[in-house]
Amino acid sequence: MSESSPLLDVRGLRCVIPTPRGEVQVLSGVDVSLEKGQTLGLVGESGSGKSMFARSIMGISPPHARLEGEINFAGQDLLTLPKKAARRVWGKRIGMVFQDPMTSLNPVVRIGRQVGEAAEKHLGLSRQQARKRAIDLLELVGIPEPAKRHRSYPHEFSGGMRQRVTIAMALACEPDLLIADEATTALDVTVQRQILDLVKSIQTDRQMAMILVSHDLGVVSDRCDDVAVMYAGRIVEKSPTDRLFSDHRHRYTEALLQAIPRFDTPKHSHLAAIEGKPPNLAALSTGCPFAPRCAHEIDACTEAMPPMRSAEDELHWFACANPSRSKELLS
Amino acid sequence: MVILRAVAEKLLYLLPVLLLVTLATTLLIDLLPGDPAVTVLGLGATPEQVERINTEYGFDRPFYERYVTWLFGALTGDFGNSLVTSRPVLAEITARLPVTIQLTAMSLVLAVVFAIILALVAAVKEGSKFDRMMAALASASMSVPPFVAAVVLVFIFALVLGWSPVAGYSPLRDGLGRNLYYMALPVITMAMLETGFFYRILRGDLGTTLREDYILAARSKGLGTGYIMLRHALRPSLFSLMAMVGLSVGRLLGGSVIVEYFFSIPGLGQLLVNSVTTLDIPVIQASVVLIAIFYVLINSTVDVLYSVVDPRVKLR
Amino acid sequence: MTMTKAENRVPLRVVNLECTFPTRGGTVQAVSGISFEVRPGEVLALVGESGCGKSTTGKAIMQLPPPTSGSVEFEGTDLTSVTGSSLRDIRRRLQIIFQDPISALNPRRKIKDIIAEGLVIAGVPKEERQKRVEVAMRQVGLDPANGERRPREFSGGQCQRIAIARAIVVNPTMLICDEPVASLDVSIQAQILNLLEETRRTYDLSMLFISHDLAVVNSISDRVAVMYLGRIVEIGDADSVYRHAAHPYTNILLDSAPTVGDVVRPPSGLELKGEVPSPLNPPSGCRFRTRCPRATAICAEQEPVLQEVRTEHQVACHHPVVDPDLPNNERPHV
Amino acid sequence: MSSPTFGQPKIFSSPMGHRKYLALLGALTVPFALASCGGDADGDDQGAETDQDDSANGEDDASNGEPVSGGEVTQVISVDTSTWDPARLPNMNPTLSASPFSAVYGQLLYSNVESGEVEPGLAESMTPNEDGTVWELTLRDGVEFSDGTAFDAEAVKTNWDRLADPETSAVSAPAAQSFESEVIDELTLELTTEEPDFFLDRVVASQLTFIVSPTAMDENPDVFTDDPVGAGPFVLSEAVSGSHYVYTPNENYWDEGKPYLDQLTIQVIGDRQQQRDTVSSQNTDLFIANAMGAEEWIAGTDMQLPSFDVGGSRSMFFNTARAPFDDPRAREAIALALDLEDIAYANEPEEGSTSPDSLFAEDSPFYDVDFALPSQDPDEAQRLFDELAEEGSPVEFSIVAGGAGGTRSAELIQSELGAYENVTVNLDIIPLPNFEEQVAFRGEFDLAIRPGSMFVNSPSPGIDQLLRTGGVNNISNYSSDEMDELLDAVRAESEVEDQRDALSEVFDLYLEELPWLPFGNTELVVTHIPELEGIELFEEGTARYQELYRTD
Repeated sequence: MSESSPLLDVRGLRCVIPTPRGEVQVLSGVDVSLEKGQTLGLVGESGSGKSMFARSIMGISPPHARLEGEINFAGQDLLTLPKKAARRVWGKRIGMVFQDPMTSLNPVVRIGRQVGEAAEKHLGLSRQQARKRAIDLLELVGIPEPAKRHRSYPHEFSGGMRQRVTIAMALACEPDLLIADEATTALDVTVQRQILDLVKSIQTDRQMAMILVSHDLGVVSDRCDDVAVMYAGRIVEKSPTDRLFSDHRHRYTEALLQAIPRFDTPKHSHLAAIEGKPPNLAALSTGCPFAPRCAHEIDACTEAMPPMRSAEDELHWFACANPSRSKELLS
Repeated sequence: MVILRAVAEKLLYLLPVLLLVTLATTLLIDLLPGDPAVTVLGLGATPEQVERINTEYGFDRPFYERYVTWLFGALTGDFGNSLVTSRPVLAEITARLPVTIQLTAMSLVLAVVFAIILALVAAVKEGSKFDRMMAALASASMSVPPFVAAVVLVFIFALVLGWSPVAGYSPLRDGLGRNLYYMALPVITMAMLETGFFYRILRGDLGTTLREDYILAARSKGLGTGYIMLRHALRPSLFSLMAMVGLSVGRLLGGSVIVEYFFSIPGLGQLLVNSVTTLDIPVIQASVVLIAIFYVLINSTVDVLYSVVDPRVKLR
Repeated sequence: MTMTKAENRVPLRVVNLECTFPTRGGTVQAVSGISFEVRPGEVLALVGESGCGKSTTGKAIMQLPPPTSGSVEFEGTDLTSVTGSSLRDIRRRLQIIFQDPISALNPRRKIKDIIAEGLVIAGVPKEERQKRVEVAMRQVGLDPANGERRPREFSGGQCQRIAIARAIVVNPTMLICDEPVASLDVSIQAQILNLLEETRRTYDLSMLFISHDLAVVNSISDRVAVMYLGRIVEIGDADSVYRHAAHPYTNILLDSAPTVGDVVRPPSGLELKGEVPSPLNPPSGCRFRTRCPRATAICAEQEPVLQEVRTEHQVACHHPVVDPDLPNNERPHV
Repeated sequence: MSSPTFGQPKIFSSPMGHRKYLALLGALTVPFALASCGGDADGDDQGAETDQDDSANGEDDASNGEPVSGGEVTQVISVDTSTWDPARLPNMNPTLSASPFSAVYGQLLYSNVESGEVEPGLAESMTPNEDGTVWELTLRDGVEFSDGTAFDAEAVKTNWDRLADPETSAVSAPAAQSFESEVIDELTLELTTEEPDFFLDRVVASQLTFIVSPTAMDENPDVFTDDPVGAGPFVLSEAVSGSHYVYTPNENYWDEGKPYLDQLTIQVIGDRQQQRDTVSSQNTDLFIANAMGAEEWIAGTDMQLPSFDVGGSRSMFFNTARAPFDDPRAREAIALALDLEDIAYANEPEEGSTSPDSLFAEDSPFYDVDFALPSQDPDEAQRLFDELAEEGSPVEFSIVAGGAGGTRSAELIQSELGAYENVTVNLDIIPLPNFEEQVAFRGEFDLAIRPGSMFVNSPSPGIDQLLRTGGVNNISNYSSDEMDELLDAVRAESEVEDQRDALSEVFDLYLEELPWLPFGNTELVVTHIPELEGIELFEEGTARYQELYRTD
């Protein structure tokens, strides 16, 4: 990891949403940094804050949400940057692909227009040039006959094709960072693979950094350099991908991996389910938010939030008071 | 062409409705209180005179005979003569129709334009003072019936400010400026109520649309708010509004009866009021049918327009 | 009707099931003549991607709505021909659980009433009803004290527990699970899968398990039927299908599944072409041929039928991926 | 009884806000529009009448200068004409259609709104013979229609014959049928009646006064729709039916130098509130209507409100043709039982009312004809109710009323009679368009409250048609040979004094019989800008449009 400033450097990001029943802290101090061309997998269950994190970076958090901390992108803090200047980053230097291609495309606007409009705005292209670029982008993401189909409406495409369109949309200005927020969750597995492969290849071609947000550990397992696991608005463990699967330390990561059915799971075997349910973010107690569901809870877990610490080197971090020692135990 | 054919097809479906409406108007003579002949002849009417009128206009014949006669006449464009003026009904109506169409259309356009502008601004400033104020204003305007609005508007703009005439009408052929000078207050009167309805429905739909992922996607592209509102949020929010517009044509036509009478505007509504009070059956019959056709036509057009606004709706 | 399991009666036999729906654009062939059976105490999984007809099959078995043609034989009775009280009795023994637990429950009713519904229909007296509801609630891990609450107050996982309690309270012999864990988080998903497995064992249930998730299917099912565009393309013992997938589509499906953990089979190397054809106008011959890397002329002309490739393993393909002699890990790439 | 105070007397208003109300009102008032101070003395006036305007309209600001030519005037009326056919003209009510007609057709004769005197118009004179059976109508020399054809005796006869023809179904058919006309020479017509009638000039002035060019009627299919051709001071230059009519001077008008105005616009405003707004914002130069609280309207403006005292009343009618009101005692009992001023106030609460002490205006020669309604006497009323009940014919009846005012009055009558024994009242509130048919045409009522006001300024046809057997306005179905003879006697008198004496006998019998009961006054209201001069009112308020001029 180079010591020069990373492409994206998020520090202590907090997001508080006021609700009638009190404030909800959906992000409680998230630190993420990402180098150019790197891929970060962001994994967590629903409500863990992973989507809110992605949206905070894109400036599309809910209207009344309060953001604190820093989101440094290429040396500029997006949170303090004037809106106008920030808009030159969003859509131009950071692109985003949303979860549901059925809803993230405007049903009444031709797809060519939806793909090209960011380029028209940010790159100062004419309507004609933007259309040309949209066609090129559609071709890039594998839409057949893009010169014809750029005049189509979203409903004329299948789910997979629509997601290709949204990827083209996010790539319109050749961004430095692509955020894919559950970009393949709504798709069938065969389509999911195609889309993920497509994104990966484009990313490699363009030296683009990427944040791959997913609830599915399988999705991130072979497509990311690093994986960060989120729980209750925090990153609880972060490490290079292979190490996370083989040498995870956080008890939540461990439990999550055990709970997932695999192809090598014996028939009718008992899965190691995580009991209980995710915590209520409006009423978090001190200490580790996973402690109430954790099978390895010790006193220290409830006394204070365990700090982030490194496992062996600077690449692997976790926040657990009673970490698993899978590797050490094996060796 | 597709659109025209679709409208024609819709009208075909509505033929039975029109037949029913015409049938009902034929029954009017039996349903309306009073005897048209006596009404037209006045107090000194003698039974002989009454009989003569009844025979001349066929009021004494059974209703199915009247209906068939009327229907065949109507199909050839002959709606009979007015009881009061003896003029052909068609001439009476065609002289008045453009006025009502202008009044209705202008009110509709004004209401739609205002509602769209205000709703867009309020939706951008969701939860702001402006938004809350507009919500209150819209409710208020919806609860003010046209005849009350008319009195208030006349008081402010004609009596206090003196910007507009109290009542009256100037035909378009005498110049657009004069025409608008007279039409302004009636149009605003009619538009006020509709603006409220339109605003509320559009503001609500915009609120929903703005929560859609594709709006987030548009914002994530770094597009400006105005651009997003106009290009991405407005059109998908128009569907309920369009349905409302179709319905509001009916309300406007109904409202025009009051507003035209109040402002002395010689439109179809005024003609209808006069005809009802003078029991001018032929005119009532033709006016009602015409209004029904007009209404049906507008609503069919709205249905067809859905396909223009929403590409997902396919014309069949 | 009183036959016991010992007689080895097939709990469910579906023959030539066909479901079509008229739409504006034409007739959708959702399910096009499929046949299978669920054996006593067995879990048969129906897997496939969206639009393949797996959910339609599940609903057609429940006669919701009845299939267009074909027969559904449940414990020896053809469901398409029975009505009235005997259908009610059969419905009691054949229960279904849906994907979205929250919308499947009436939001205005107390959960104990929701669970007791089937007992009320069966005419069980009140005291007994209460008792059985409590037992069922405990069984699925719900506190019977919560019976007075309404579905809205429960999370998705808990609602699925309620749905399972509602199903088992009437002592069914068979359970159809239509994507029961698809809308749940990973941690909850494992809880529900465990619960279903436990329930199956406790009540000695047969099960038809409909899912798109191959890993989930693997953990719970004995046999697997893979569907594509309204047809079963491969059916057989789960291990055999997973390790020696014969149909190109099954292979691609298995390749595509994002998984964690040890690999049980190497990737087939097959690549999918194009898009799913419209169910309004499915391709002639093999329905998969338009996307199949191995398709030849015969695939368009002749519709492949299910044929045994191994014991307890059938495939409908003119060019199956079969090499039974090679060890699992050494299968050649095609 | 229920209302302790009443508003200002003198000015009454009727529910003018609704056109249908007016339409009915207009239709009902037709025959009351006539007045005469009797005799032939007034019939054959000399030439132009401009020098009489100050006496005619009682205005003090008139004639402080010579009339000036030029300028434009807008008049607001409340009901559209719909047609230019005199056969279709319901009456002479200014709020209906007479104003637009008068401007374009002029008038054969004018009858003064207050005195009822007949004044010359396009006809120079109309004089009766000794016994009042033959009248001579003399036209002015050299008058032409606006199309250049001659305005002669033949033209007048053609018009009248058309109105008399049953095929025309003219509203004024009975009037046109009441005499035989014969052309004597180009300018002279002879009118012959079967019975002596010294009031025939009123009939002509009121109902047969508009003459249309016969040539135009023959040749121009649009003559009654949008191209009227008359001999009046103006020609119609623009007609927007339902909105307004624009007139320009008739180049062929007989009276050199007139009309003074360059343009006249008559605008129709049906809504009462809007009429008020138009007047109070001075958006009109002239507004004439037949009863309302106009003083408030013009407060704070410099609009003028000359006062015109006109005859007539608001009334309730007994159906004398059936029980219980076929018995005069029942009618008398009602008259004695009620507080008529209360009823009048309920009818039009805005302004209050008094019960009329005369049916004629102060300027009318018949003003002081003895007319004293019995004053309220509850004891006597109760005695009569009891008496009738004892005889087995108790006073049980229903009141037919329509419109807001009528309904309020009916409700008040019901409640006032509730204080008496042996009297039962039901209400039958009906839609206004129904009133005419149910009450006037079919006679299905016991007691009917007539909507709005009726004008009376002459014994004939006014009073005559109210009381004569089969009279057009005899809503009461009253039939008395004695009364018919007394009415004939009024008509047969040539001198005002004798007419008054004869009329007194009519009223004596009327007060015994009480077939209808007036309960409130009526008044004509005119507002105009101070710069407008030359306003004289005729009939029920048509102006002499040729005499209007502006001083600014």
